[in-house]
Amino acid sequence: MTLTNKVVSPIATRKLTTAKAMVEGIAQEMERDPSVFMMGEDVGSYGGIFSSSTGLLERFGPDRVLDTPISETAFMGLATGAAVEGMRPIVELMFVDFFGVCMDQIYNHMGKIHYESGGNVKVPLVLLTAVGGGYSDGAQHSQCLWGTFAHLPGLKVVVPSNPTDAKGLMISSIRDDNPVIFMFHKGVMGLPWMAKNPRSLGPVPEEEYETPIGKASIARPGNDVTIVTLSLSVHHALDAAEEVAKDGIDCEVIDLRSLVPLDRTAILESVARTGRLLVVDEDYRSFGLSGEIAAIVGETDPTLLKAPLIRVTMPDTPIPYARTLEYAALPTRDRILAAIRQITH
Amino acid sequence: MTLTNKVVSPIATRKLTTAKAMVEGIAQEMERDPSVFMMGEDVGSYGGIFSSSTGLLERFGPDRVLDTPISETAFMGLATGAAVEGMRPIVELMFVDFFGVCMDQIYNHMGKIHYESGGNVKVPLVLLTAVGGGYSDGAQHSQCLWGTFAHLPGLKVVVPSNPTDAKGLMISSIRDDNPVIFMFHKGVMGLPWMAKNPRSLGPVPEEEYETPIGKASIARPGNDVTIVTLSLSVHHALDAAEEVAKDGIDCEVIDLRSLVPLDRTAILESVARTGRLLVVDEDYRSFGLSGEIAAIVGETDPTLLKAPLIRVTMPDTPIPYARTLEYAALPTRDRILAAIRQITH
Amino acid sequence: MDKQTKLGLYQIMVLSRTFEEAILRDYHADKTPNWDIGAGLIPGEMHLSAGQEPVAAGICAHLTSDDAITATHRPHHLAIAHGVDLNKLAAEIFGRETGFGRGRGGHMHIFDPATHFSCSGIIAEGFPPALGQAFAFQRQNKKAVAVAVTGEGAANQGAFHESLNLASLWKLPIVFVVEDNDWAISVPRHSSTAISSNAQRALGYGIPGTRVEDNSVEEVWAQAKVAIERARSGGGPSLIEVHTVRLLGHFEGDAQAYRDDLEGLNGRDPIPLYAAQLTQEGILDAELIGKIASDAKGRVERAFDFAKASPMPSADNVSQYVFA
Amino acid sequence: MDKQTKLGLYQIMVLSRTFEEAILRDYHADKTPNWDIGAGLIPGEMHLSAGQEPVAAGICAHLTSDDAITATHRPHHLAIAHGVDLNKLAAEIFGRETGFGRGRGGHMHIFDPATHFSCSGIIAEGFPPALGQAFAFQRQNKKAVAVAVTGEGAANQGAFHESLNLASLWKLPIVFVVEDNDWAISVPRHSSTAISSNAQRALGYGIPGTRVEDNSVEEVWAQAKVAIERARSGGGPSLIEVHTVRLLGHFEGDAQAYRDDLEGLNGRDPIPLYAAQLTQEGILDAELIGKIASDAKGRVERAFDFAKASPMPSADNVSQYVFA
Ligand SMILES: Cc1ncc(C[n+]2csc(CCOP(=O)(O)OP(=O)(O)O)c2C)c(N)n1
Ligand SMILES: Cc1ncc(C[n+]2csc(CCOP(=O)(O)OP(=O)(O)O)c2C)c(N)n1
Ligand SMILES: [Mg+2]
Ligand SMILES: [Mg+2]
Repeated sequence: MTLTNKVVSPIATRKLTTAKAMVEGIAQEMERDPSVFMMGEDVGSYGGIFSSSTGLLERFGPDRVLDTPISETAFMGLATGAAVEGMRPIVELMFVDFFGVCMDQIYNHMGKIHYESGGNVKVPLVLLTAVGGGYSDGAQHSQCLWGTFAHLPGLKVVVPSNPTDAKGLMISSIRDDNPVIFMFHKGVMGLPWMAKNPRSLGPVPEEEYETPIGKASIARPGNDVTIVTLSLSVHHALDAAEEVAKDGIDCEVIDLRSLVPLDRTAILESVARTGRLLVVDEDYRSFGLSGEIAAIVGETDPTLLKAPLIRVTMPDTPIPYARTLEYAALPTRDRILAAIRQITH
Repeated sequence: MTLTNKVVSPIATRKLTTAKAMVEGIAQEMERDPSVFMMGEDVGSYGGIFSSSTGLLERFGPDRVLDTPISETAFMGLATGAAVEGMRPIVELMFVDFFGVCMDQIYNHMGKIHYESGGNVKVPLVLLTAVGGGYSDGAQHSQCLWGTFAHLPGLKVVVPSNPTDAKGLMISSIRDDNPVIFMFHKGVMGLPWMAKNPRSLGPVPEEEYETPIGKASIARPGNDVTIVTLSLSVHHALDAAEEVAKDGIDCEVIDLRSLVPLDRTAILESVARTGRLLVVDEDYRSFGLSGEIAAIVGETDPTLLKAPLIRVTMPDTPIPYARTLEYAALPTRDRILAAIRQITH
Repeated sequence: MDKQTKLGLYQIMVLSRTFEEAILRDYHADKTPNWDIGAGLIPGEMHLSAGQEPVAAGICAHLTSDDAITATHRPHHLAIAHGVDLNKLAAEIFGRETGFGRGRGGHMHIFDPATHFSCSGIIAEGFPPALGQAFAFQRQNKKAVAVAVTGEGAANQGAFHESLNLASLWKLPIVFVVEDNDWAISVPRHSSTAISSNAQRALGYGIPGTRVEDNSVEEVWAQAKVAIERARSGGGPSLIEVHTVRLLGHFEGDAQAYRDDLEGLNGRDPIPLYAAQLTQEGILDAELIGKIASDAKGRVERAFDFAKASPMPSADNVSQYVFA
Repeated sequence: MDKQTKLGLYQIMVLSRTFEEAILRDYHADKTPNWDIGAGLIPGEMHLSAGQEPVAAGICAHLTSDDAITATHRPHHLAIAHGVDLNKLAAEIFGRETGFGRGRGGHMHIFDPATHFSCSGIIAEGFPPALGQAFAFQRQNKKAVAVAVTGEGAANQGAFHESLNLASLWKLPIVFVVEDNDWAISVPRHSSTAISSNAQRALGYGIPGTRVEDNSVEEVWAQAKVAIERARSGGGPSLIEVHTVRLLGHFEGDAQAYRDDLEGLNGRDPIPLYAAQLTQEGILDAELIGKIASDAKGRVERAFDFAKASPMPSADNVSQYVFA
């Protein structure tokens, strides 16, 4: 996390969940900038199905925190039009899995108007959406799909893994003059009703601060294996890295934090050092993030790799409901461990 | 092209355009199987905006060739439901660029029902759609987007480059028990009103035949550089290959023909021989096909590559209208030439 | 409406409720101490239909297993009233290899080819595939009809509009049903649309529309009879909206802090209300009520036993059934 | 309705037609011998609005440059009636650096922040962003309104439904306009919907709806006055459908073999019809008609000259303007 805005207490001692950190970022921006508003399904009195807006209605009232009908095409487009006219909407797509009912608004309008207008029209907005599985929500409620959004031009794609970044990236996203897809994994939110990674509670400075979009963070420095990952998988990777550290295997874990822009430098610098590349991705395996990382290395210098790279990802399979099946599909700590052992054997 | 069905005159002498070859395949299947029907916008008396259904209405009548309202969600879903009940729909999405208005039907329903039902329900249908640019149709009418479809599980993705394959792949797609996205590039259809590649007219056997889905074809064998590509770009690659052949550079051009399934073997076998990999892709550069090809090599054996791979693709940019800009973005013969020279220099 | 029909409606409502009570019990049994939605024998989101049984009972009474019905994320009452195999239904909810989807689907993804039952977790997006079933029936010269159900919240989704228009245009044998339970998760109907009845919208597609107030199973039955007969005889689609009631949270775990109609909610439970009416009419008595309850209980527990005794899918087969 | 207003309507219709006649000339000038849609100074799809000018003139007469209007793939008449800069419009159509989109957009993607004009090539998907403009005007306490236009074919797209519902619910200052030109490419209206007027649909959202027959610019003007005043004064949205006429093909190059209403089509051209009416009313005479024509011609040719003299965008900058 880089603090570029206000001066911040160097070490934050207060801990928040990712959800609370995100909401704090939103609230501070709503306070600062009256053009910011939030809308989506159940973002009002419910406070967001995944607590992404808890307390905002009470604080800012129904004029600035709006429950919408289940009409994603209408309200995604509404966000775009309002942004064009100088507002800064934050709009929630409850689950990313629902993108198909409103994708035209997202990728043909939100994402392209700036270009089509030759730069004359700006579309500053944040599209907030929940991603990820692991709790048996089935094939239509468990996907990550960041590869889908990153493939289409004109959209920034931000994916925080922890509370500190979540707040900083949220503030940066709101201040960004472009449409930013902000994807939060349900498993890092620190929800009381879902198994959560312990790191979903973390230190969060009280002040406003920006975390730059497009810079990866080194979640764990290391010299033997580069693990490129993001979102909840960062934590599985860290867990696996800790485990193999006992055997003297020193993994570097890169938390991408955003796919667009993608921090090529961080990836290449690390792979140049380690020669071993593991991509851990909860999105589908093929034609997505893991391929892109491979291409970045392959088009820069394939001799950087001392061993074949390994992809630990969801298979190209709809996400199954039964726990046995879902956990066979997910990029778990155990699958990462096995991959580390294989790539260093 | 592999002929697996009827016995076929070994060398077809009759030449057809890709559009006519496709339509012939559809017509033969409609003749053979009364459960096949076609629907979409302007597929009736217009005969398909890109001639994908010319003459079918006249031949099979309005009960089997149906013009739809501009309600893609409704009629894509209709195709799925009809397929579930034993019909074999061919449904056209006029331009792939419109996928965003009906993607939920495509990827959350068409593509997932078979899996969600534990294999108990089949969805045999063909989703026909036009792709590609080069004629100044702008950001919402010129995309390829096959990477988007290939990333999402449950959909086969077929992309022919010539008349012979188009007919065989069409017949295979109709007979396939899965949803098949059949993407035809406007520039290979042989339309009288658009600049066309000379190879959009080619020999097509009169009989029914299947071209297997999932097997690439070697459009040109060679030993110095592997060019992995598909659709219209196959022809640009062949043109470039012919040009550099004069200088003694011997390119192998692999026409993938389908992305799902993807013929890994053909790619790896070729790269193992040539050590040089060029991916030519009219879809957007990042998080798509070119990355996937890179990953296949990187996860198999990165030492296969004697030089960094090169991606000649659309940049991550909405497709511009002005010809100067669009042709700067497209993976033209000249850009391929430059890449061949670079990778062999 | 004869006595047998009334009894049948009551029985099916009780069976559905009994099934969901068993889910409630087993769903919550093993999620503590720290309530975890992903834990337990039945993990994941759980949307119960308790209160909405009159819709299912009233509609499905007119259907056979040749007819299709498409439900939403809240599918149990419709599945049960349509007569799907209870064992396979329970097994799917428990994520077992013997379930309708061999554990791949879960409770929002129940597909039963034998009764043409299906559902979808995406709002209103069950309508379009239902059009296709109706289309196939029409083209295959079957006398079958399709029924497509959504919530009132879903009626504001684009798929609703496109589906009604296309069905009307092509005179498809389909009946659209809107379950208006006043709520779309936490959003009350009046915050999602300015209109008070979707029957009004039906006119905008040139099809008949009607709204049933008071969650009356007999009124649903009567309206469904007209609509389904119309569809079956080639008259094309209709729409029926039913004002029903969601007795529980949107899903299990929903604290319902937003909800301003909790008071008196139990008094709106359609099952005791219908029991009282039928008792009054001399069709039911305490003994029969008890027998119906215990029959239902027996069937449900057998199904749950079957489910619990069934094998979990093997992790090795995670990528089976992606393609046929 | 006063004389000046009538004259103004006529002038704007003539200006729009003159502009499109110049496009017609230049579009086809250099696509031969083998007609190639991608060739020439104006490449790509070209959808002309000739015949539909009454809609644009009648609506835009009530708007200022503070008001927003969103058009479709067929945008010229609306852009011109709304008063966008003709030079920049022409330059964009010629793909020049001086165009509204610096040549990136093309004729389906015209964005003019100065007059809040925009359009989209995706059917009905211009409606949702227009909601957002109306929403912003409402929240910013401006008196401005948004107008969103589609064809009758587009009215069967989901975005139409969702947008009308949301606009009504939130009482947004917006007017929805449907240009019914009988055709959606080759599909006649009666093959895309069973209903004869979208005014009927408006009721399904609780908003006023009206249909103007006969492509009458004065009737459009009158209905638009009511609707726009209503929106401006906080009364919320309305819908106006206009039965208009598409004099040309769907796009240039469309052979229109499917078309069964070509006979007598020229007799439906609204411009000579309105000229005749105004002549009858003593508002126009041959001299004034000539002057209006030559004024329009002068403005259009200056814009086209500007466009043709403008530089092409540089290939080096293809990836500029992806992000702000
Ligand atoms: C397209 C889409 N948007 C949002 C959701 C999330 N969601 C699930 S159920 C629900 C509320 C549905 O309300 P209603 O249609 O009234 O049905 P009910 O739950 O009341 O039965 C929402 C918003 C979804 N599943 N699909
Ligand atoms: C979502 C979508 N589907 C299909 C198309 C292709 N298309 C462009 S214009 C058109 C017909 C539109 O008809 P209508 O709405 O009546 O407008 P008109 O062309 O008559 O002005 C179609 C189908 C599109 N652009 N977007
Ligand atoms: Mg509801
Ligand atoms: Mg039209």
